[in-house]
Amino acid sequence: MRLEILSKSQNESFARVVVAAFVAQLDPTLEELADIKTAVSEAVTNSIIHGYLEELGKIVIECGIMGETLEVTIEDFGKGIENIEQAREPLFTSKPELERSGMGFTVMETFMDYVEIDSQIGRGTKIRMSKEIKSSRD
Amino acid sequence: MRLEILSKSQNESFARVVVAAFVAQLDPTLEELADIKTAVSEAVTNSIIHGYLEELGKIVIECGIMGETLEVTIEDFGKGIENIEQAREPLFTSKPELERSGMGFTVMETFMDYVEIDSQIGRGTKIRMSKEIKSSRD
Amino acid sequence: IGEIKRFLRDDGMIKVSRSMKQTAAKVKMAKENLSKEMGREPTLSEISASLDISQEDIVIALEANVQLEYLYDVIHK
Ligand SMILES: Nc1ncnc2c1ncn2[C@@H]1O[C@H](COP(=O)(O)OP(=O)(O)O)[C@@H](O)[C@H]1O
Ligand SMILES: Nc1ncnc2c1ncn2[C@@H]1O[C@H](COP(=O)(O)OP(=O)(O)O)[C@@H](O)[C@H]1O
Ligand SMILES: [Mg+2]
Ligand SMILES: [Mg+2]
Repeated sequence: MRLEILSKSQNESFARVVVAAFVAQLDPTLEELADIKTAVSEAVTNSIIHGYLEELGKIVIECGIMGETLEVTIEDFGKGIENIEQAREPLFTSKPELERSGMGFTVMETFMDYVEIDSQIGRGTKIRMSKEIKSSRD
Repeated sequence: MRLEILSKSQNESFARVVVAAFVAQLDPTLEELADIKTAVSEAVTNSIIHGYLEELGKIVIECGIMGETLEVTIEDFGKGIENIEQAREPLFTSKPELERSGMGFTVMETFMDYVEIDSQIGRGTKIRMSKEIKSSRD
Repeated sequence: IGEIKRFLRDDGMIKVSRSMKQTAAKVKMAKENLSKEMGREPTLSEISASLDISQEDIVIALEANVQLEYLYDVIHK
């Protein structure tokens, strides 16, 4: 599925439900679902705050299932990331004044099996993540 | 928001949740929520069964809010409807062999405030519906 | 210790479908109680507040419940 939303803060929770409802097909555990929702929140929040600097823009979320693995991509067409290596570092934030923790990417990496960042200055940012839903084996 | 899904039967339930999650912004009652979900189900099922004759195709669902009114459109790019007047009639079905009741459009009209059908043979069908969420007045 | 571990593990392994069924049952009860108290249908946010369950979870639970009821009907027909 493909979902397009505007970068409004209330759409962060909407994006979470949509992804959760999609994942429900794989009959995950509560923990797996919470992990995925948390990772999606971090990526969508990043698009809203860093990608579009709180202005209105489009965020595209795609989900697919490959066997027992969920694949999610979250894309914006905003500012882009200058230094991806640095952005991935725990505690790094370009907005310390907003009391951001700099842990967004670390959280995504912790809760998902795989996280890839694709970004170009002035073009936007695309995060691809995947996670195997182990419980779907039983 | 704009959602693209494939015309698989499990996506009917997914579409219902996504629309319901979107409507949540208007703080509906559970009845209002159920009405909208039922109307969405009928439209999505029609696209799957009649529009694409159970083959794979794309269904696009768009939702917007105007004041206290939800607007939903459900569009497919399938077969199209030959005679819209007739299709709207209660009990009319082109697939009596499938135990279809012919009540899909009647249900949509009953549960929503407004239902518009736009269709072209060989191009597809677009259903626009709206419903005021009265509870958001208090 | 084995018991505790099993308890923890079982807890972590609760399937969403099971927990959603419980949520759906709570939502149904809250809806009825609030309707009586207030003399009108409660809204989603009122049910959410009274149960301390998020609106997102309620929306998903309502759908999960429909599906389970539907499955039940199919199986017991
Ligand atoms: N979608 C994005 N668009 C532009 N910059 C981004 C985006 N996502 C992340 N960044 C950059 O990467 C940094 C680290 O992100 P993150 O780990 O989530 O920490 P935080 O959001 O707390 O700053 C951000 O401070 C920002 O500079
Ligand atoms: N998306 C669609 N594409 C093509 N034909 C459609 C579509 N939706 C409805 N129809 C036509 O309109 C008729 C009436 O639809 P409906 O009232 O839902 O009854 P039913 O689905 O039970 O046949 C259908 O039998 C079909 O011929
Ligand atoms: Mg962040
Ligand atoms: Mg129908």
